[in-house]
Amino acid sequence: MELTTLLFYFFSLLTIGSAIFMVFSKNIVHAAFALMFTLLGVAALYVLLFADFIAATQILVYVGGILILILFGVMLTTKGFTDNLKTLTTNLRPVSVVMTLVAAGMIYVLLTTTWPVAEIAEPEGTITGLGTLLLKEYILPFQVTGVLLLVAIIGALLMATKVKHQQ
Amino acid sequence: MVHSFKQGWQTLKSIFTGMGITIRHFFGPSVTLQYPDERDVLPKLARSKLFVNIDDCIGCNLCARACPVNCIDIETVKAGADVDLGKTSNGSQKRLWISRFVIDMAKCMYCDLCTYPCPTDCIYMVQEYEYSDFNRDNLVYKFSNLTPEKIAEVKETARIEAEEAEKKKAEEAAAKAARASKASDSRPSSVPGAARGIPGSAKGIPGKAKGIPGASKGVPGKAQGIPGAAKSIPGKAKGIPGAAKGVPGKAKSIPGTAKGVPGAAKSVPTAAKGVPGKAKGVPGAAKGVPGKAKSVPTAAKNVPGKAKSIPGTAKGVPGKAKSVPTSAKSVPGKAKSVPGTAKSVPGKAKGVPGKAKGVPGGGAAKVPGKSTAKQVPGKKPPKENKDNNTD
Amino acid sequence: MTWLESLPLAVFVMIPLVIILIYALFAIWMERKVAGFIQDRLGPMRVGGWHGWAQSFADLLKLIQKEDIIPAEASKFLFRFAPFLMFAASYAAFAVIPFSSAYMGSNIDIGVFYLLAITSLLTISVIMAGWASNNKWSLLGAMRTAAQMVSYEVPTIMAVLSVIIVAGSLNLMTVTEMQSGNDTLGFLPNWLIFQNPFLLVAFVIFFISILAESHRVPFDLPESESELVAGFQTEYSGMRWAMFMLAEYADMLLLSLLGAVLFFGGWNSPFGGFMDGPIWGFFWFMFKGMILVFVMMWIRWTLPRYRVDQLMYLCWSILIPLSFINFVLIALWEMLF
Amino acid sequence: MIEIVQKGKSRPEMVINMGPQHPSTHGVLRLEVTLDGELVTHVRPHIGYLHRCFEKYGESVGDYGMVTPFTDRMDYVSAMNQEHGYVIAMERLLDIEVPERVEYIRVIMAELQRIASHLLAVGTFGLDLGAFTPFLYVFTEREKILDIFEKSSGARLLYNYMCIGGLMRDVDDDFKKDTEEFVRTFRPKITELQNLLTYNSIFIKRTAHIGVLPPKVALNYAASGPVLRGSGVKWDLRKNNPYSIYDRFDFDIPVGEGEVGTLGDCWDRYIVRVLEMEESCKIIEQALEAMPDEGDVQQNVPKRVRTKPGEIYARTETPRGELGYYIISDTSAKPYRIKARAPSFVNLSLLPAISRGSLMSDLVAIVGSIDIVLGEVDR
Repeated sequence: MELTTLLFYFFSLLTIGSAIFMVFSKNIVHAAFALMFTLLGVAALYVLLFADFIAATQILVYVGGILILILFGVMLTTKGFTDNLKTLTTNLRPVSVVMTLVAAGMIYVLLTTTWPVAEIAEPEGTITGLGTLLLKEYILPFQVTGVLLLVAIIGALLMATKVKHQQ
Repeated sequence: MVHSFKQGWQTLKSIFTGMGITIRHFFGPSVTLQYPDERDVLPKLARSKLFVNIDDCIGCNLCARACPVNCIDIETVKAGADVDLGKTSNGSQKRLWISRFVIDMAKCMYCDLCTYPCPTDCIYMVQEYEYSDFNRDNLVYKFSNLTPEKIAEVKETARIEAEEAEKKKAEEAAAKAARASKASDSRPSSVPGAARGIPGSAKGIPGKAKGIPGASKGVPGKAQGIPGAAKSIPGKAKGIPGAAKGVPGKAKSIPGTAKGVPGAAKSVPTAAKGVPGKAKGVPGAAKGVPGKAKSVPTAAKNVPGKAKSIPGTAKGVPGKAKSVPTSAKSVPGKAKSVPGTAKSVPGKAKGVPGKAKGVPGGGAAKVPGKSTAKQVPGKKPPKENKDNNTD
Repeated sequence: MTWLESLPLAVFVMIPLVIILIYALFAIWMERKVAGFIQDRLGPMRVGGWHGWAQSFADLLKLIQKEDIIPAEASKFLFRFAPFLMFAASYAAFAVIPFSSAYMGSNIDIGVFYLLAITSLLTISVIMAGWASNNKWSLLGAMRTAAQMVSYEVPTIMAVLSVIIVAGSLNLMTVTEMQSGNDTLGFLPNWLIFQNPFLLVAFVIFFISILAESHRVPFDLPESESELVAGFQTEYSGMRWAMFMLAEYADMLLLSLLGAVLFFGGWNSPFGGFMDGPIWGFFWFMFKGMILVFVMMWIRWTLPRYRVDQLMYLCWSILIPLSFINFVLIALWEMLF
Repeated sequence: MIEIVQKGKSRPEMVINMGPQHPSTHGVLRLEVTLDGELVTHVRPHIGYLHRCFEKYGESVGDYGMVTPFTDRMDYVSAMNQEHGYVIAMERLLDIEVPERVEYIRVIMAELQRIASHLLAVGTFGLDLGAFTPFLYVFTEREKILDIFEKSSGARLLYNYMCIGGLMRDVDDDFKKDTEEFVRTFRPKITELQNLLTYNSIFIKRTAHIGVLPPKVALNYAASGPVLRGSGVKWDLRKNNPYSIYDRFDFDIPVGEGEVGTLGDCWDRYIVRVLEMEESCKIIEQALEAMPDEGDVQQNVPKRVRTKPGEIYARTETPRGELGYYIISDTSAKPYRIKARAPSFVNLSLLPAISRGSLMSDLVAIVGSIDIVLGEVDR
């Protein structure tokens, strides 16, 4: 078996396995760390797809940013010990019925579709392409996203100062 | 704005000032010593360890009383009226046997208060500071130079004299005397049946005891102490790197060596420093194996007709015929021979008292060669040696 | 690619590991010597003869022999895993460092970006170690570290970006190659730091930030031993603790080398064509990196440490605005000249 | 969904134990710190880990002279000052006149000890804040002082050098030369320390406005020594209530002025110590000049201390503040009662008052700036 294929299966298993662990873990911090493995696995899959920029972004933003934010949130907002924080499963029966149906549908689609197989071709200059696209074709969505983030930052600042004010 | 720039500049400036100072030190000389290779010269008054010149001690107990932490323990026995113990270096007459002079350096707080009251200046602080040990018991230093036998003997003498005094009293008041005698019996200082016939066993082998090395704390080259026995056989025992690092207290614990020469077992620190090369490894008196305390019998034999009962005694208490305690510390292979002298235990040689009185100093030199069993170099001394650390 | 074909690749990727290990042993010894000399001492002198050069080996030997203690209440898997994740993150980042004109782990286009991304794993591993230890000191240390590293990533990235807009490439090899030769005046090397006056400011920001990123004094709050005992490393011992040390020193080297690439011409010789070539290139590169490491040590043994809120203040209120302004100024300068 | 499981009483605060084995509690002090995040809401010092019954020992140890070595062990960092206080108390109790030379030697020793003690205090204070190197620089200087002590007394830390009525032994022949040499080389080192640590802006950031002790609070808590003077109160027993021969010397009492922060902050307490070292140098220089060259240091030492029933309270200024000995005597050889008023103990009681609301890291700075010696706190 080729190394790439092997790596693909390894990272797929890592992603799925840790995702399952994350869903079923009772301890929220364990779940957060399991999420890290999932995200890393996804990043590795991006690499295997020659999407190196996306992969690095995935790590930088999700692992380095959002996950840490989650952990911070878990650890800072509950002032007691994080052990006291447990995840709880509700609406187990209806959800399992719906999810079984969805899964069945997806498996059906997966099996019936004929997947086109293409030759592996390493794309040249992913960042250049991305940059051109972002600043030419998708300039408006890009700017709107920027404004959205700015609004979010201002909102966060406002909330933080309010809390401080109340104290 | 200007203010914060100024502040930023101040911060950077102070950091660079600090870095300038540290880089100057970086290229400057070092102020430390490479300790085991280089040593600081201690001032002559440095207080690091207590030392007692036991020859000058008159047993006045003043130092023990001055000690705030009670780390000095002195026990004395009154010498008989006919015994001359000599004089101290400043001329005072000694009247007491120092049967026990123990300083527990683990307790000592180095306050120096004990040295001031001493009338003969025999207790003082010395500069030796490297005497840490794994075993706290080894910090208990013993300075009395009497062998256990000698102590038992002088105690017996003292007891007899006391008893005689008691008897005189008893003649006057019999009931009273009986009670007094009982009390004196129970005193630890009067152990009945002290083995007095034994001293001299080491002395008897002058020609053979060419070197009793090994008892030192490991490296022969560093053995600084020399037990008193060396003095008694000058020129013959060529190198007896003694019991331990110049600790006089250890000299006592080589019974075979020091036995015959009570009073002579002075510690001569540094005396044996160059000697170890010559230490050929002939133990003093016996094979060092408990139970084979051959030297004791032979020593006794030289006291014809007097110590007859001793051979049997020594043999009969193999477990107690112990050799040098300090030698237990020696590293095999370095401390090549262990003066495994046997010693008969006081209290066993019951037949002896009174008869062997003249022995210490006397009939020792006649011990035949066979008494000097050869010790196998490198052999470790029996473990129970440690138990023998009596004084 | 089959297994056999990938063997040379395995050897190829092991080269930085060897470099890191040798460097870590050397750097730990060097740290002690630097500390010793600065403090009028001599540092290690006994192990190995000349100036105790084998001290690190002795320490390694000691650490290997030590018992691996895991607290009873610890989260076992995470506790065991954290040191390795930390070292893995440091090590993985070396893939895009151009050690010499002939050797570079992976010549990818997004080099710097990848490097910054992968080092963010360090933060996670610190939190992991701190939380898994189930120790209050560890947790406090971990929280501080995480906050510190996340915050200082911003000025680091801004400083790096400043260089990138001058260099025009994220590939570190390209960045290095464009710094070869002498500049127009002829006596200064063609390094980026001499090319744009604002890059000097960028370098200062970068250097302060990497001090904080690799938690060195004055930003060593994660381990500030006088307050938090040993921060997130409190419960660690033996080889796991050694992995932390290794990762820390590797991180130091990584960021120093990054600084050398971005500002000091990477493997380019300071004398133009003189003493140039792949081997010399490696030497010069490590030399530049080690000088930065030395300065880090020098600072460590000079300064007290900041308090946690002052650290944040320095980052968010001074360095980040300054780096943004500087970024704009550099861009302007590049447009004008 | 997330559910918060309440296990028992859930507190918003975290209680941590700083010490007794903590790197920056300067010994075996245990601080029970209640934290809200990193904010200190409450501190409770727990003491007694080093309690050695000094006072009880003093009453049972034998005689008055045998108490002196135990006073050394109270504040082992400034043993000379401890002895000085005790022998002064005893001499007042017994009405002993001390020879001139002895007084001068005692003052020089006490001032050298003050410098040594302050060096340790500022060094460890820097160490608490992460500055390792200044600590070793000042230790180099401290070693020189200890060398001087060792030459004269024979010991480096616990001297038992002063005795009631005199000194245990005369000073070394080189004493005058050594001390002059030390003072001469020491002054530049203070400047170096100022540049390296005192005016380092990170150090200032860590200490200015931190642990502010207003003068009024300081007086209410009976603080003394540099802690009190750091709050701007000019109170020094050497000037305000001169003992020994301190009234003969010309020196200043440095007080905190809030130069870089608030009056009475950690930096002020620190700078008072640094400036006091310079003042001590002044005293030493004057004393060396005026010291009689000849004289028997033992001439007024009583062979046996015989006391009448009575009591005495004598106080002296040690590096940490006002050290008082209260001694009740009867006709026996042993003191009936000895009580020591230890400045560290009193100053430590300030800790909860001035550390509330500060950060965890500030707590370390505050403990360092109070400069306690646990041997004296616990006695």
